[in-house]
Amino acid sequence: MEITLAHYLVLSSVLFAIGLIGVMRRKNLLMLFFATEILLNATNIGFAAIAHFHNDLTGQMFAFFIIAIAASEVAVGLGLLIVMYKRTGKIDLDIMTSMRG
Amino acid sequence: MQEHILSILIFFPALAAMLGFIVHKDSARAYGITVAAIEFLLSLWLWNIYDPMTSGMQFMEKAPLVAAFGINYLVGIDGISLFIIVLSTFFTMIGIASLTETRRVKDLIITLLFLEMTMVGVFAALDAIVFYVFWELSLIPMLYIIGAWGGPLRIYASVKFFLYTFTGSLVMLVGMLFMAYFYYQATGQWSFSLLEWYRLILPLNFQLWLFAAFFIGFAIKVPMFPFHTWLPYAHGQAPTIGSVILAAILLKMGTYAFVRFSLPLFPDASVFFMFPIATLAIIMIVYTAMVAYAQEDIKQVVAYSSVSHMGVIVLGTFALNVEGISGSIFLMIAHGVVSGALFLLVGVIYDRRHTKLMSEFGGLASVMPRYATIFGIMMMASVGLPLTINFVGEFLSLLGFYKQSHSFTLVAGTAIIVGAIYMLSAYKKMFFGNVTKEENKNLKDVNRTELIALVPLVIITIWLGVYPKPILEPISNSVESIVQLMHDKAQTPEAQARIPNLSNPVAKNSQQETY
Amino acid sequence: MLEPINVSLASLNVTTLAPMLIAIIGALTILCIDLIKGGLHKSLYVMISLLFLLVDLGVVVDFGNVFIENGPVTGMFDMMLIDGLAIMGQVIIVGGSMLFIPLALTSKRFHEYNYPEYFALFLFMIAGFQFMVATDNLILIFVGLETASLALYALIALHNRSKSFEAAVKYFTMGALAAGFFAFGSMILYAITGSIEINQIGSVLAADHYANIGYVLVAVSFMLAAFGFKLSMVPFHTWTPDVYEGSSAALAGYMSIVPKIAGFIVAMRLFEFLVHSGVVWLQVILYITVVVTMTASNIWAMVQTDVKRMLAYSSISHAGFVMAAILIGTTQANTALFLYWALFSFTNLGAFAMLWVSRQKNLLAGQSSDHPFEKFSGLIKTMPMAAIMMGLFMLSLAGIPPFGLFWGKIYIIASAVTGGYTVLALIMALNSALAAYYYLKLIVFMFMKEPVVGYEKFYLVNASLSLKTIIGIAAIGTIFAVVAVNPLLKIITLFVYNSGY
Amino acid sequence: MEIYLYIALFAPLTGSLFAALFAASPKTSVTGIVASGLLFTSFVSSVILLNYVMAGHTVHVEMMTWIASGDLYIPFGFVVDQVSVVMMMVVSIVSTIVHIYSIGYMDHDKGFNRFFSYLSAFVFSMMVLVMSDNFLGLFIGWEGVGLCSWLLIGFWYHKESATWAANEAFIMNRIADLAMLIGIFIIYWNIGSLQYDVVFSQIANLPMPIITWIGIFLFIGAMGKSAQFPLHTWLADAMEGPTPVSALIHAATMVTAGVYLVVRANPIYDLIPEVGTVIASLGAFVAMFAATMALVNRDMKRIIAYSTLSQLGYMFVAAGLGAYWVALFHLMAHAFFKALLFLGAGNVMHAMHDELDPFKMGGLKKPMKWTWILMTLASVALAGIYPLAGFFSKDLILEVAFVEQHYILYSVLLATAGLTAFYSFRLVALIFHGDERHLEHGIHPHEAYNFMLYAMAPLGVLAVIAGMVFKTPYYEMVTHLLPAIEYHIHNHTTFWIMTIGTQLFVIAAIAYAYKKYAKAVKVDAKVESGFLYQLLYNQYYIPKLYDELFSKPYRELSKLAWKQIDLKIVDATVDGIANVIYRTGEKTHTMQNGNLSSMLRWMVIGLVVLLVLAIAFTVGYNAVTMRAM
Amino acid sequence: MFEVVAFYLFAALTIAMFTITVMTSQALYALTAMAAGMIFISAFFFMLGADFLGVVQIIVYTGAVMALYAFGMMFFDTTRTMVEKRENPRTIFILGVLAATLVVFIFISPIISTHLETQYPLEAASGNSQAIGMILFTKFLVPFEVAAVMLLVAMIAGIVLAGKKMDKSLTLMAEEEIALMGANEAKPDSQEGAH
Repeated sequence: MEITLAHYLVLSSVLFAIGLIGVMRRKNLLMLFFATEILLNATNIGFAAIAHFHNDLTGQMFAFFIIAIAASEVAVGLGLLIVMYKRTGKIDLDIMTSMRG
Repeated sequence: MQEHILSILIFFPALAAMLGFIVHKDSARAYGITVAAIEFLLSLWLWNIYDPMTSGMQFMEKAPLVAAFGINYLVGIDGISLFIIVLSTFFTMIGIASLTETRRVKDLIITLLFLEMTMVGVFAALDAIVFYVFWELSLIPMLYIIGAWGGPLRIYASVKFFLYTFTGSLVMLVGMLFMAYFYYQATGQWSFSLLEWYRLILPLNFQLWLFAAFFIGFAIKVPMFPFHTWLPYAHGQAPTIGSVILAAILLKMGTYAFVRFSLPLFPDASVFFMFPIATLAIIMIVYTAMVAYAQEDIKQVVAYSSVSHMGVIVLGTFALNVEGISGSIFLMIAHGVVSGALFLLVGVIYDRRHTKLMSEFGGLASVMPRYATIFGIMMMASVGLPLTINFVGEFLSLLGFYKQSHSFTLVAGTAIIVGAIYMLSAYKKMFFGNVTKEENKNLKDVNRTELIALVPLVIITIWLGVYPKPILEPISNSVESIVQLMHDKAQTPEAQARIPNLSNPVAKNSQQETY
Repeated sequence: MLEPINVSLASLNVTTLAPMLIAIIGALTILCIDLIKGGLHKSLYVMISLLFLLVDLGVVVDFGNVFIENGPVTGMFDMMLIDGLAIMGQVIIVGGSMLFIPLALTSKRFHEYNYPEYFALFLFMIAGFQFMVATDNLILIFVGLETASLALYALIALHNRSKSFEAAVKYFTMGALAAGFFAFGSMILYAITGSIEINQIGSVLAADHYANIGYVLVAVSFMLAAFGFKLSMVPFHTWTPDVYEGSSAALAGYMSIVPKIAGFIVAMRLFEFLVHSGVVWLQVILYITVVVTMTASNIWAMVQTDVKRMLAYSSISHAGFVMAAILIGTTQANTALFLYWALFSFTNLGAFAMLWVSRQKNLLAGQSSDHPFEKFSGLIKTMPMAAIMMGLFMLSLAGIPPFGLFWGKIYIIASAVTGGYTVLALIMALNSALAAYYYLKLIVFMFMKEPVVGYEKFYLVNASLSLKTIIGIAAIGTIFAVVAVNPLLKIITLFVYNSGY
Repeated sequence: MEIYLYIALFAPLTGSLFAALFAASPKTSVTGIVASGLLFTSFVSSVILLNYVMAGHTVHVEMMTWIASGDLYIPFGFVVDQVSVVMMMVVSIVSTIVHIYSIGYMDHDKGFNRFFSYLSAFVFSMMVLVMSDNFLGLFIGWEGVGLCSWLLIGFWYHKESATWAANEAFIMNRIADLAMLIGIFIIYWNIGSLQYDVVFSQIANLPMPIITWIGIFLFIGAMGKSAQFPLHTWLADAMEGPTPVSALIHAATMVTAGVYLVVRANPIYDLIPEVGTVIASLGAFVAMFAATMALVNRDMKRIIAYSTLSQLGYMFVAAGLGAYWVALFHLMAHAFFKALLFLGAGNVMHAMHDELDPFKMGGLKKPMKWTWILMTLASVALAGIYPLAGFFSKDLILEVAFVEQHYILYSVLLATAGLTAFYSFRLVALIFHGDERHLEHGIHPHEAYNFMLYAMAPLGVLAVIAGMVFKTPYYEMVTHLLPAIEYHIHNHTTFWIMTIGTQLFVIAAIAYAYKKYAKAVKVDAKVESGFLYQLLYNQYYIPKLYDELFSKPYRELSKLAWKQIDLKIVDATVDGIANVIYRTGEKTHTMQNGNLSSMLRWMVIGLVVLLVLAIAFTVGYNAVTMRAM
Repeated sequence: MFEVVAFYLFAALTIAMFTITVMTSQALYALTAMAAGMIFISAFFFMLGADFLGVVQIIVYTGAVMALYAFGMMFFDTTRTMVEKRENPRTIFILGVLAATLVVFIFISPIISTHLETQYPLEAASGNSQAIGMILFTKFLVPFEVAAVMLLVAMIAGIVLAGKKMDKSLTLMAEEEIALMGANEAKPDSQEGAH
């Protein structure tokens, strides 16, 4: 038995699904952001694996940039959360329903 | 100037309307009348320089708009459009002259002038897109007129009017694009010029689909049963001026478009759909006449009577012979004059009593004899009495369709009966009997302003009823060329048989009907 | 050891970076100016931004000239791709930004314009979008997209009121999810083709005859979800109304134009070869998406009580309408897309600017949102000119000829007809009728109802000469669009055709 | 001669317009005088034209084009020939007299001026009708007289019954007019012209069925105007109009237009004798049918109206049997004495303050001597007693029927002649003889103005001499145009038996009428409650039947069409579609509930849906490709 | 064999960690579990020969991102158990599992492609980091620079948003209030953080 690309891809998709569940499930924004990190990390595994099995660096580059993107998102996301928390005292997304319809 | 007369006619009112924003509101009415009168005189001049013996397009103007897509500003008139244009300018003038509205007159007049542009534009356009532009644009002033100056249900009525017509015309637009695409396939060039399209001979199944697409747009505008229900609301809620223009001109756009687009572009489909459409037309004639009979509101009677008459027009159009089509075009003008006048008349009484319910009246003949007389004349014209303008058109339309079907014409002919029924009973309810309501006892008869609007209409009604030649002749000449075009393009044997060949007089009456 | 790589500077075509660099330099300049002397008036920053954007636009236009002569140019190790789409996309992005940035010159003060950073972020965002359209490398697309998006989130939040935070957080979170989709989709594409460049992906797939059809479809599903979010396709659209409502009208209008054209261009690059691949699924899915997006958003727009939300839904519908062009996929359709969007930007600029000028700071009692329909009630009586302008933009949005959008509309429908999508053409036409209802609703309020007491002091409360000028420009652009259609059509066709779309 | 034609034609129009100028002003007798004067001018012109025509000429003018489109060419063309000149004479004489009479009769009416305007307009229309040289021109007049009839029946518009009757008349006529139009259509599409001369010269070339249809449709048209069964009900109701109107329109002229049409179209009907037979049979039926209704009616004017109807039946018998000149001759004679009868009745009404029930009169011969004489004269003429006009015209029709061997028709007509005599003299007896029952109602009758009587006098004279004097010259003249068939019973014995027998029969009927009604009026309750009496009295229940069968259902159906179909189906569908769309929006827009979680969930749902579709497609695709391999 | 064991081990661990992250109601647990999961992921990177990535993963994620989150958590005071309202948990799981199943369904089939071309092959001779550096500064120079801009944007955005000036909203204040505030307050130098 050998670990093939498919194994990694399956792992990647399972992790992605866990991330999806988290995204859908979390009401606390901070925790929700964790879930989005999982999504990106899941993808990273896939990229690295493909790069390995295709013997190609591009995948690693992609993963690298994804990490950069994830980091930036954290910065902006936290900024948003802070300003919101200052204003409302909460970071629960259920309070954000002033716009609807 | 002569070569740009059409552009001047189209854009002069719009330009005047823009300048109208500057005019002080107390003088707005005078300004409106002046502009409309100039426009009317221009249209009369157009009539004067029009050569009635030529059947083709005259005063053509062409300027590229979107050359890459084959859209050109292309206008021109023939005998068919000439008189509807004159009618439009005439009614705008009459309408503004007889304006009794007091709320925001300036806005109303500016709107009317814009409307005039779109009306003239529709009838002068020879490019499908230009036609469509004016066609759609005409909805907006009307929407505003109904919606801003109308009755209590005005918003519902105006929105219904707009959306209904708009929906129909969008389907038509798809049809137009298809048509252009066919032209593109045939020639490798985009073109929306009607005259170019006329040269296309389409396969039957395409014709059927395209005909249907155009039909929806036109039928809603006409309005044909069962697409007519916007009309009673629109008329019922519109101010007098709105109803007048709507009935006199805007409805004619639909039937005009049938003649301009459907017939020459799709001769085979026209023949194919002749009987279904005739059936609809007959339903319009009889059914709406009955509905008109059941109305309690005099304006609704006139509104439904419009639908009924439009049925005759449609029937005449689909007679597909010179008599029928000329008749239907003449009837468009006739119906414009008559229904316009009737709406003006309803407006007269509405101004005095602020109600249109017939049960509120009765015995008006003794209180307002002049009013009753004019109303009577117009009613008789509407009923289609010979020597009034309507008769000529109605007779020719029915005569024309008789060639196609005897039984249909027989049923459609009941128009003259059912028309008489609702009109006479309405007249009876309003004018005959004793004056029962206290409010009616001291009603003033028509005043000078109203007479200024109404008397010309009476004169036209009778003049053109007695001597329709100056109008009928150019119309016939132009119609002949359309019919000949249709015959030449017809492919199916049925269409070839049904559409007469005018260049071969021997064959003309060879088809003897047997019973 | 690796061999050192020698690259000549000339072969790099560094100039391909010029437009974005200009925007970035502009942003940095603003930051520096602020560093040197703080507290300067926002008009300065608006003008500086405008200047840089103007130069930016000039360079892009120059690229256009080059393109006409030489065809597509690549640069920076084939990372940059300056083809017709990129040029036109950038023209719309930069041009649209130039039209919207002066909306900052309001007479009332709003929080975001007090930050020089706002303008810097704005320029960064433009650079991000420009990168996005000027490449076919998924990485650069992703990075450009995120640059722009992150800036945009901040711009929204800077409006500084609870609704704008809410909007920003919603947009951000959903954006993060969409970023995940994009990454995953790219991963699958990379897995089956070994490349992350759209052209190569396309050629590899074609060479394989789509052997990995399952992979392709899953990848496309993820990509569609990601771009569905960006282009607000149903059901990925849910952010749109809320974000539009939460952000300032100026920014909302901007969002309805610029990010979307960037998205459309990438979508065009990505989906066009798939549409032509003969994979029926993709056509069907796009067909469904387009129809559902158009129809559903129209239906929802009908029941809105706030003009801005209504416009948000309407912009979803317009996006669906334009997405149809990508589905149709002919040169004519792609041309129509750009034509439509160019015309749409003018009209939408006008519409949102009209909202912007009547934005009051504090809501009246009983007022649930910034721009309820009642606010515009009877406008014709209190402010006829404003009513006419707004009415004009509504009519144009509804596709009433001869106003701007009509020409775009007929060209797209014509392309549907030409492309053999007859039913789609009909659906598009009928959707225009649906849409007319809600545009008409505003017209009805403005022209046919009596004014509601209390609101009259808010009309044009925010207007300044520059804003009025912008509205005037938008109005002129809307009314006389017909004049521009022919040249636009010629140029766009040239660009699109020569880019191979 | 053309100038006389135009004068004859347009003088009434001028009079009408002149009177119309004053329509809204209070009464000015000048309108009556001018209108009468102009009509007299018209009469004089007609006489001149008559002379001209008697000399064997005809006048044919084409004034101008009316409708020209495609192959259709219809001018305003007028022809004065042997047939139309007869009609012109009848029309102009009777109308002149009625006009003069009306000056007196309408003396106290507020709408005096208006009345003359209408009346002259009617004469103009009638002139157009008879003088036109084509079918559509005839149709102008045809509808024109309908219009004027409407105006005049509803002249007293505040009366509900009058306006109702006016509308009924108009609409009923319209029904027939439709048939006539169809007839015109058939003619046009088969011959290509509507000019009489063209049509009549080419009609023989057409296939038989088409001619038959033309004949039928034209005749249906004629039925409406001439109030033939089943379109007859309007005529009796039309008596709501002023009496001079009844005299002119509903006795002498308009109602005979149908006969005129058949006579005019004789080349057509000659080709289709079967249709002729039908016409004749219908005519005979109507003659009898109307006479029976006249027997029991209690309304003076209605009795005369039914009598008119009956006489029209006679005329149609003649026309149907091909004896066109006889029909026309009876038309002329009938016009004179029937107009006279009506005008007499008008005098009586005036005297009796608009009382119409003869049972409330009686013994009027003393105060109204001249009226009595004139009306008796007219009744005698109507009854067909030698040597008055009726004898020469009506009995001729009997002879025609006999000669043509339509014995059933003959017997019906003969019986009807008896009935005619009876009801005519029942009326005379009730009005002028017996007790002065009117005194109970406090009415003191007086004779009409002298000039009214003078005006009636020429009619009296004509009623006496028309048959005797005019028959031969008339025959010679009209047979230039109409088929010249002499109807003589060749067997002298038969002839005499028939003539004398008829005379005796009629005289017996008169005597019976006098006996029954001249002294005292006994109301036989048993007879009156009998079925037959009630049937006749209620006009065979036909008006009621029409009301139940047509008017009410039409009204109901109209209501239904509006309230149920138009509003609830057609409009509701349109609104329904809009509502469904709108409600869908209202229901589904809550999907946007503002909660970020659900928004994210929607995105995932979208993705999952796409994935499901993708997998489904892949599976399907693979299956297909597998099979292909 | 080692590879297999390692794969399954780390796979199980990662899945477990992330599941905890997603499912736990303790924010601290979640944070910790995620950090652990990140580290396990870097193990995959090392296994796949992407040493550079592995390092970056540990430094950037576990170092920087987690630290940021930790600060955030402290700021928001979410260290205690959190109460989250749950709606339709079943739907969520069905959706998640369905998504995974669907994708997995495709992924278990092998990739058939005969046209894969390696553009930037891994060369055994040089180290991973070297190779990465090589292409990062050639081919991926532009994205790299853009990423720098992106980070700058993120930084500015984060600082501006979290800055003190956001405490008062000019958007909601009347003109007079703003004027008053401008007079009273000295200009805060919020730009400092940006450079």
